[in-house]
This record gives sequence, structure tokens and C-alpha cells, in this order.
Amino acid sequence: MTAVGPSAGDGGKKKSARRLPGQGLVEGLGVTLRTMFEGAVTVQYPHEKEEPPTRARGVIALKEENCTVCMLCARSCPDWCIYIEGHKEARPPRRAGGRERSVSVLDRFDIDFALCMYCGICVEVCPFDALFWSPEFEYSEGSIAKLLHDKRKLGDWMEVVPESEPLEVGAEIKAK
Amino acid sequence: MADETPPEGNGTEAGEVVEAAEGAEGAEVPALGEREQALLDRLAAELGDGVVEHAEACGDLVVRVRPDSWRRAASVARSELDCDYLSFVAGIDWMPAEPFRGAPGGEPSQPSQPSDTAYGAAGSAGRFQVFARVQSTTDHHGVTLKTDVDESDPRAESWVEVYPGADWHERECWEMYGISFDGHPNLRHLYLPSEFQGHPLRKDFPLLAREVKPWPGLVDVEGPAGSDEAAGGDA
Amino acid sequence: MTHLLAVDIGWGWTLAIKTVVVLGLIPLGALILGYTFLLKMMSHMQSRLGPMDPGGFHGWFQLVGDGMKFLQKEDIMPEQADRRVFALAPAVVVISTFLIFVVIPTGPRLVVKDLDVGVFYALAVSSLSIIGVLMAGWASANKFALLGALRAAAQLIAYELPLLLAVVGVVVQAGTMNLNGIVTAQQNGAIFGWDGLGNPYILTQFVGFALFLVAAQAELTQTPFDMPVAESELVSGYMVEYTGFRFLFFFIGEFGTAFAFAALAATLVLGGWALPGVHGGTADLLGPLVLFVKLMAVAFLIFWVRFTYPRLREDQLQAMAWKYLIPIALANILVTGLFKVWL
Amino acid sequence: MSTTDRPVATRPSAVVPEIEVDPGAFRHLADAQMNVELDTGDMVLNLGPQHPATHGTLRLVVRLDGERVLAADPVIGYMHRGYEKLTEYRPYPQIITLINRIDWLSSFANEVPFVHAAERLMGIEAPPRAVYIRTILTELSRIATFILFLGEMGLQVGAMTPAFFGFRDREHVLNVIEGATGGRFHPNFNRVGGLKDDLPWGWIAECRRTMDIVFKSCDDFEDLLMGNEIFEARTRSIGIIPADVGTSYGVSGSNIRASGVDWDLRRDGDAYLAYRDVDFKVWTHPDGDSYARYWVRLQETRESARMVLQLLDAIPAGPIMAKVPRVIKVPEGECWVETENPLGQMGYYLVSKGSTGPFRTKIRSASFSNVSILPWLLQGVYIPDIITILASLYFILGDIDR
Repeated sequence: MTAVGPSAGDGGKKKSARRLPGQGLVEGLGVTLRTMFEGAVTVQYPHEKEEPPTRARGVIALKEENCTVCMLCARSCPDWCIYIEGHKEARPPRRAGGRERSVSVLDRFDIDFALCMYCGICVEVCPFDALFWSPEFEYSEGSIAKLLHDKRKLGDWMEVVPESEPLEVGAEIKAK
Repeated sequence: MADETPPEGNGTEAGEVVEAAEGAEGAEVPALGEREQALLDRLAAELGDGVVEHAEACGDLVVRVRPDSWRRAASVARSELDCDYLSFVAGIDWMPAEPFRGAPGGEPSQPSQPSDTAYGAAGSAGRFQVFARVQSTTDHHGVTLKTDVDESDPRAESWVEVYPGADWHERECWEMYGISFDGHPNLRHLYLPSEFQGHPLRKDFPLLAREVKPWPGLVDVEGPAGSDEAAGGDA
Repeated sequence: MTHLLAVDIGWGWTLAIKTVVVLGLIPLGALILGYTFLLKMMSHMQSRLGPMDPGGFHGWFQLVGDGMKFLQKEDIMPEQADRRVFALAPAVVVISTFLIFVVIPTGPRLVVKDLDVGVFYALAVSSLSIIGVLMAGWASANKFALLGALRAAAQLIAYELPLLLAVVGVVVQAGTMNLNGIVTAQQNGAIFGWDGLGNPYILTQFVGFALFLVAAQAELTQTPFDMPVAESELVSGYMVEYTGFRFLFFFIGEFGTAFAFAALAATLVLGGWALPGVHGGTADLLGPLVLFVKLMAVAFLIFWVRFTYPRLREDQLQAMAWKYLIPIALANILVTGLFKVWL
Repeated sequence: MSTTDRPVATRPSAVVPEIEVDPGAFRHLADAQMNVELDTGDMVLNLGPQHPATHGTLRLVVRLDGERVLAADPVIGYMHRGYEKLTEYRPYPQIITLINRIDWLSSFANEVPFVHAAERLMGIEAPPRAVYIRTILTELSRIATFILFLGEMGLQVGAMTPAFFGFRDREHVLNVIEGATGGRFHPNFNRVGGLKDDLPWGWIAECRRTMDIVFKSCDDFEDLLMGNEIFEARTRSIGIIPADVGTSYGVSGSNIRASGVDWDLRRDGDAYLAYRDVDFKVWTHPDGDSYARYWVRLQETRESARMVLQLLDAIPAGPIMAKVPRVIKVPEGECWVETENPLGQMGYYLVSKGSTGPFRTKIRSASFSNVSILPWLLQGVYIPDIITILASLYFILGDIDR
């Protein structure tokens, strides 16, 4: 391929045609006038809402029962914005005569959404399916400090976690 | 508690772990491609013993030249090799990084580099190196040039005369590594405020963001009294 | 106006009414233009809706709210500013706008002052605003403001001439500089003997009208001639240091002048207050409305161009004025004069 | 312009260095900062860091004679985040989300060369389906970047409407990107060895529809802005970059193609992504001025949309992730990977010592070199031309400062 000038290509709509003086000025006016009657694209936000895609990374929800306090998400976080504390509790054995179990109990699970980069690594690394993405986005706060959300709040967001969606043609269905 | 590997709670993928292929370079220098060999030959013909060592890195030619041939290498690359395009000039500090105090290597949160000093492709004479890449926009080849920089008096020849675009790159290298460039008209801070102390990209310059906050992995689960079982192993 | 609604009132009352009308007209005109074109037309041309909430219906209250917000704001003055000049500048700009309205007729008798040299006067006072702009730029002690003011001065002076020359054609054709006289001449004129519509000079003076619009665009410092405020270069030019109600003055001045120029253009070439077949007292009553409709049409053109085009460069603007607009205007005058003499 | 009587905006207390005025000597304004006395008739104007034309926090100290620029000195670093240092403290998966933010308008394209470098060192290859999806998303991010440029350029030369058109039409492209990756601006969708997820159902059809919008949008820009005589007057022969000067400064991408250099890494570089399977044209323009840069980007937007349509037809079925270890360790070695990003040549020189994170990452970002030509380019132009040139070079501050 060789260098081509503006008149040699086929990409422009009308690039090579000799144009009348002032034609561009009139066409410009035409575009704005046409747009004026085309109708707006604005979504009047508080009155009407756009539906974000299912995959949209809006907020991280926590399913507390599944969490085993393994700290994997906290360590994988690029920002170190997840704070986890927990303790061990002894539980009676599942079967009679079995060994006494020791269960990790989550005391604290905070995500600082002011620091969070919404990268989703924590959701991805969680081996126990305790973290989920939700497209929910309406949780702004008046101050940055209030963006630190605890496990109760994160748990509430489990309600808005969407069902997993079907994949496009040709995708290999991965068993999760 | 700081495990060598993350807790393999479910182990679904543990069996499928595939060992990554070993490094592209073995002990012996692999044969260069035809085009790379031609480039190297022309460089060597012009620079003579200015060429110290060469290597191949992922299909690219890496040539280490003597510090006093550094600018000459640039003009040869520009005039003889048709490398009219300067991609970048940068520095590198080969000093082993301090081991991360939070956890030993393998942690997902923070990599720990090996503590032995190993020099990359085409070797190095010491801690600091300057490397640069020039390319040809017509023949579509490129070469990475490296030169050694004395640690006690880090300086290299400037490329600004050959490639005016080296100006900012060398300024960046100067403030980040403290490597000054002889012949640079205007070596002053590029990114950092002029009163900044230190050279941030040197390996002995700590990353403050990682110092002021405790590593989240350290805050660990306390087991019930008498239990020394690791956390996370139980589901 | 002394005989308005057939009531005789003393000169003191007349003066008071006139003052209130003129003083009220400018901010009102600025509001109407600002809302209709800046907020709504521009929004829709850009696929937006613009403000929708304030006031309920399509955000009509938005600009009033903005104005009130400006009044509450702190009056900041730069430390290095020339304080008196800085404070005076916005007033000078607005006053020049007020003065234009003195001569614009809204009906056969509805005019504040029916000057014999009305056109001349209107264009003369409109250029007073340059002084205000220069004062603002100089007094702000800001380089951007200074650059903007100097650009404004150069530009406004360069465009006084085409503006004036563009109008001369109309004056020649009407045979009077009295604005009411021009309107009457259009109303009583005839197109090739057909006088159903009168003879709006836009038909014969189309070139003059186009020149007037271009020059007015430059006078108003609107895109494509908005270099003095050039938001992407000079970040607002001479008004960069103004806040609060002083900035509001500039805003009113900008849109008020646009209102005035649109009214002037409507009067000069669209027949002003005249509606075919309407005469006498009815014309006095309907006149303001007719003029308003016509000036909105002109303003639509002005703002349509403003929201569509990019900005020229200062030197290109000068070249355009001296190389093209002035020769064309002179030619227009010549042709008009020839027709006037020979026909 | 005479500014002799009154110093404008200089503080009386400032220490005033004596500066001899010799236009040639101000090639590099080492110490011509803000507080220079104006006793010589020149004026030092400080554009930025907060200025509407600098896309963020670029600062330009320009020395003016009237409105003519005698010398210009770009001051960068107001957004320096030290990514090269940060990468040394993070493992590979976390770095992908970081480098998203280098050129935030085309985040996806930033990720590609990095994962490529890691993959090459590890000796693995992403499966074909992943490669195709990567290519599509890269081109989509190119379209998103350029559409914004096509409007933004209008705003910088004074036309407000095109900017809104730019945002309006880019929104469709961002929606498509978000639909697949979950992130509008920061997809974080690449993984070493493949992709995070497969495409959602219906995405291909949606993407096709969006390409129609893109074509229409390009036509709009051509009518509204590029064909406009005023726009031509503002951009023709403004900021001419000769080809040899451009390359020696490292100017790349559309900027250098607008100078007639027929060099596109998608076609000319090491084979990467699926570009070898796509039929596309590399657009160049001989003029090298601002208009040429706009023209080239407009054509490239259309070309990218055509490429996306081709790629959508040809997506192979299969897995989207190669077999990679659970903890990614890149073997010892060095690798240079460069890609044709929307803003130009983006490259990573990755040095690994066999750990879970890189030992050194040299990030070669396009805007850095593109902007480094400014002191040369801005000499002798007028103030409005500065803005035109800045806009036509099209840089992203994050891409300069890294």
C-alpha cells in the first residue's frame, strides 16, 4: 500500500468532488437543523433511568454465608481497599462421633468504595462464590468517608445481583 | 499466617495447573533471525568493538554497546540502519529489590523478586543501564540498544543531537534514576517538582503507598484458643 | 407615546414610563433570547433537552434562577485590578445596549425617541460597548482578559465599518435615517407594483442584510467571531475575572445586544412593527408583538450560526472584514444608489 | 502589542530575573516561568494546568510577541502516577487494571500489549476466539477515542455542537464495550492467556447496529465540521509536522500517518491480534497539518468500523482462555511488545525475573512522544493555533504522565 492523498481514497463521503464555495457552511447548518428536529437522546435521570447491562460493574455484593475469611480477595485487591476480620469458632461435628469442626466467622468485611477501582479481581478470585457484581449504581454519598460499606450493606446488595446471562453463539459453556 | 500459595479451598483448578513454558532464552544465545542478524552485522561493522554483547529477546535484537559508543550507536542506527523513529529511552536498575516484608514470594498481593542479581538480555556491567529502542518506519524493523552506566557516577551520552525526541525521555530517566546525560541541553525535572529529592524508580526508593498501610494479609483470623489450624482450609 | 391609549399624561410620567420600559426590556429580552436559544435551541441542536425541571415547563425558570444565583454571589475583585474601572466596565457595556433601544420603534407612535438620525445613532451607541470591554480587560490585571479585550477592540472597530456600510443601502433606498421612516417606507412600498406585502427590504437589500448579519455577529462577539471570549483559548477573555452580578451584567449585555441587533435588523429589512394591512392604533397595539416575532426570526439565524460554526482566527477575521465585507458593502451601496437614481 | 506601562498579573513581591530576549534562545525555556517581568514587550502566558484546551492538566508556558508564540515550554507531570514503579509492586492480574488508566479513553487497547508481553514470555497463546474478541474490542475503543476526538476538535476551534455529537455517539460504542466487559471506561477484560468472559448473548447484533451509528456519525462530522470552510481555514497548514521531524521525535499513530508516513503497526508490526485476517486500508495524508490529522482520524474511524464488521462475521467458536497456571509467574526474560493504539505506538518493555510480578516495566506511551514535539511545533504560531495544534495532536494526559 502506498501513501494516498485525500483525493485517492474511497473512505470519504464526498471528499474529491469539487465543491461550491460556502457549501460546507450550508451543510453544517443543515446538520444542526436536522438534529434539532430529531429529538434528544437525554435520559432525564432522576425521573427515568437507564438500564445498565447485566455485566456492568456497579457495586460488589457479599454473600456472607459463603465467606470463609480466607483473605484472598483482600490480598488480591490492587488498592488494598477490602478490610476483613474474623475469628474461629468451634462447632459440633456434623455426624455423631465426628471430629469437632472449626469454622471461620466473619466479623468485619468492609469495602472502601472510595478507593475501589472496580476492577473485579476480588470477585474473580473468590473461591467460594461469596462476592458478586451488581449493576446497582445509586449509592453515592455526601462524603468520601461514608463510602466505606460494611458487610451488612454489602449483603443487602445481594438482592440486586442479576442472574447470569446466556452467552453469545460459539461460546464454550464453562461449568462454574 | 502467610501461606506460600493461596488457600486451595476447593481445588477445582489445582490439578489443571500447567507449568509455564520455560523462558524463551536458554543458556546459549539462540540464533538470530535473518533480519536481526543483518542489523547486528551492520551495527558491528560501524561500531567495531563498541558492540559488547547481543541477545535475542522475544524475536527482537538487543545489543549492548560500550558507554563511549552510545551516541555513535544512535547515529549509526539512524543513518545506517534507517531507524528514523525513536521509540523510547529509559533506564533500568538491576539491583535486587528488597523482599516484601508482608509475605514471602508467591503471594497474590505482592510479588517478591528473587534476591540474586541477574542481568537481563545482553547482560550488564553493573547496577544501572540505559536502554533505548529505535525503529524504522519504512522497513519496519527495530533494535533495542543498551549501554552500561557507572553506579558511582551515573552518566551516559545524550541522544538529543541525533534524535531530538530523546529530550524528554532523558529528562525522565535523569529524574527517575539519577542518570545524567552528557550533551543534554536542558536536564531538568520533567514529572516531579523541582525540589523533589531522590530517584523514584531506583530499587532502593520505597513505594510509600505500600509503607503507610498495613498489608491486608497480615490481619488474620484468630483461631479459637488452642487451635493452630490454618484459616480458610475448612468449609 | 404621550397619547398612548388616548390618555394625556405629563412629560414626567412619560419619561418615567419610558425609562421603566427600556430598563425592563433589556433584561427581559436577554432572558427570552437566553432561554429560547441558548438553553433550548442549542440543546436540541446538540441532541440534548437542556434544563427541564426549574419552573415546571421545560425549565423556563432556569435563567431567572441563574440570575438570582449571580446576585447572591460574592463580588470578587482581583487584587491587582484597577478597582474603579473594573467596577464600571460592566455598566458601560450594558448602558450601550440600553441606548440602542431608545430609537427602535415598536409601533407608529410607540418609540421612546423618534430621532431623525435613528440608524446612525443606534449604530454609534452600539459601539460604545467596546469601551466597556476594553476597560474590563485592562482593569482585570489578567493576561487572558487583556488579550481578549485587545481582540475585542480590534474586532469591533474592524466591523463597525461593514455594519454601517451594510445599512447605508437600506437608508439610501428608504431615503431616511429615521427608523420609523424606514418602516413606513417598507410598509408603503410595492414589489413590482404589487403592494400586498409592502416592500420588505430583505428582497432588495439581501446583500446588505447578509452583511449586516455577519457584521452584527462580529459585533456581538458570537461564533464564528467570538475570539474575544474564545472559551477554549482565552477561557472567557475580558470577562474571565468577573463574578456575581457584574458577570450578570455582561451576560445581559451580550444577549441584550443580540436582542437589540435582531430588532434593528428586523426593523431595517423585515418591516419592523408593520403588518400588511394594519395601520393606526391597531398597529400600535400589535406592533410590539409583530416586531418580536420578526426579531426572533433574525435572532434564530444569528444563534443558529453561533451554535454550528467553529471560530475564525483574529487575523482571518480582519482579512475577511477588509478584503471582502467592505468592498461588497461598497458595491452594494453603489448598485443601490444607481437604482435609486435611475429608477 | 505594547504592554510596557503596566505589568499585568505579576506580583510586586516576585523576584524578577533579568531575561534577555532573543527569540532563538528560547528554544528551551529553562527558567522562563511565570514571574518574568514584561519590560521587553514580550509576554509570558501561562496556559494551564487548568485550561479548557489542555484536556486535563497539561501546562504550557508560552512567550508571546503580541499573539505570536516565540517559544513554548510544556510542563507535564501534574498527573504523574508512577505506573512504572507501581507495576514493580504488583502481580500481573492487578497490573492489568492499573494500566487501564494510562490512556483512559482507550483502556482496552492499553491492556493488550501488556498481556501480550506476558504471554510471549510465558510461551502461551490466547485461543483464536479470545484473539478475535480482543481485536474487536481494541477497534471499538479506537472508535470511541476517535469519535470523541472528532467532536472535541470542533470544540477547541470554537464549535460547541460537534463536541456534544462526539459524546452522544461515543456513548453507543461505550455501551457496547460495557455490555461485553462490564466496564465503560476501564474494562479490565484481558487476562494473561485470554479473556475474563465470553460475549453475552445478542452482543454481536448490538455491535453491528452500533457500527451503523458510527458511520452516520462520521458523515455528520464530515458535514458539520470537516467540510466547513471556517474549520479548514483554522486547520489547513497549521502545525505542519514534516515526516522526518515527526519520526525523530517519536510521533506515532495517526499523527505521523497524517504526515505521509505509511506506517501502521497493525499491518507492519509483529503479527498481533487478528489483524492479519482483516482486510483494511492504512490511511495517510501528505500534508502533515492539523487538517490532515483530523482527516486521517475520520477515515480511520470508518475503517475501524469496517474492520469490526468483518471481525464480527468471522469470530471463531471455542474457548476464550488458554491453560494458564493459577498463579501467573512469568519466566525470566525480556520482551518488547508494541501495538498500534488509538493515540499511536504503545509499547511495554517487560523485564521479568521469574516472579509473579514484573521486575521492570518500561511503558512507552504514545502521547508522551507526540507531545514532546510541541516546543518545536509551536514556534511562530498564534495563540489560537496553539489550541488547534494541541487538539489535533490529541493526547490524553494520563498517556503523557503515566
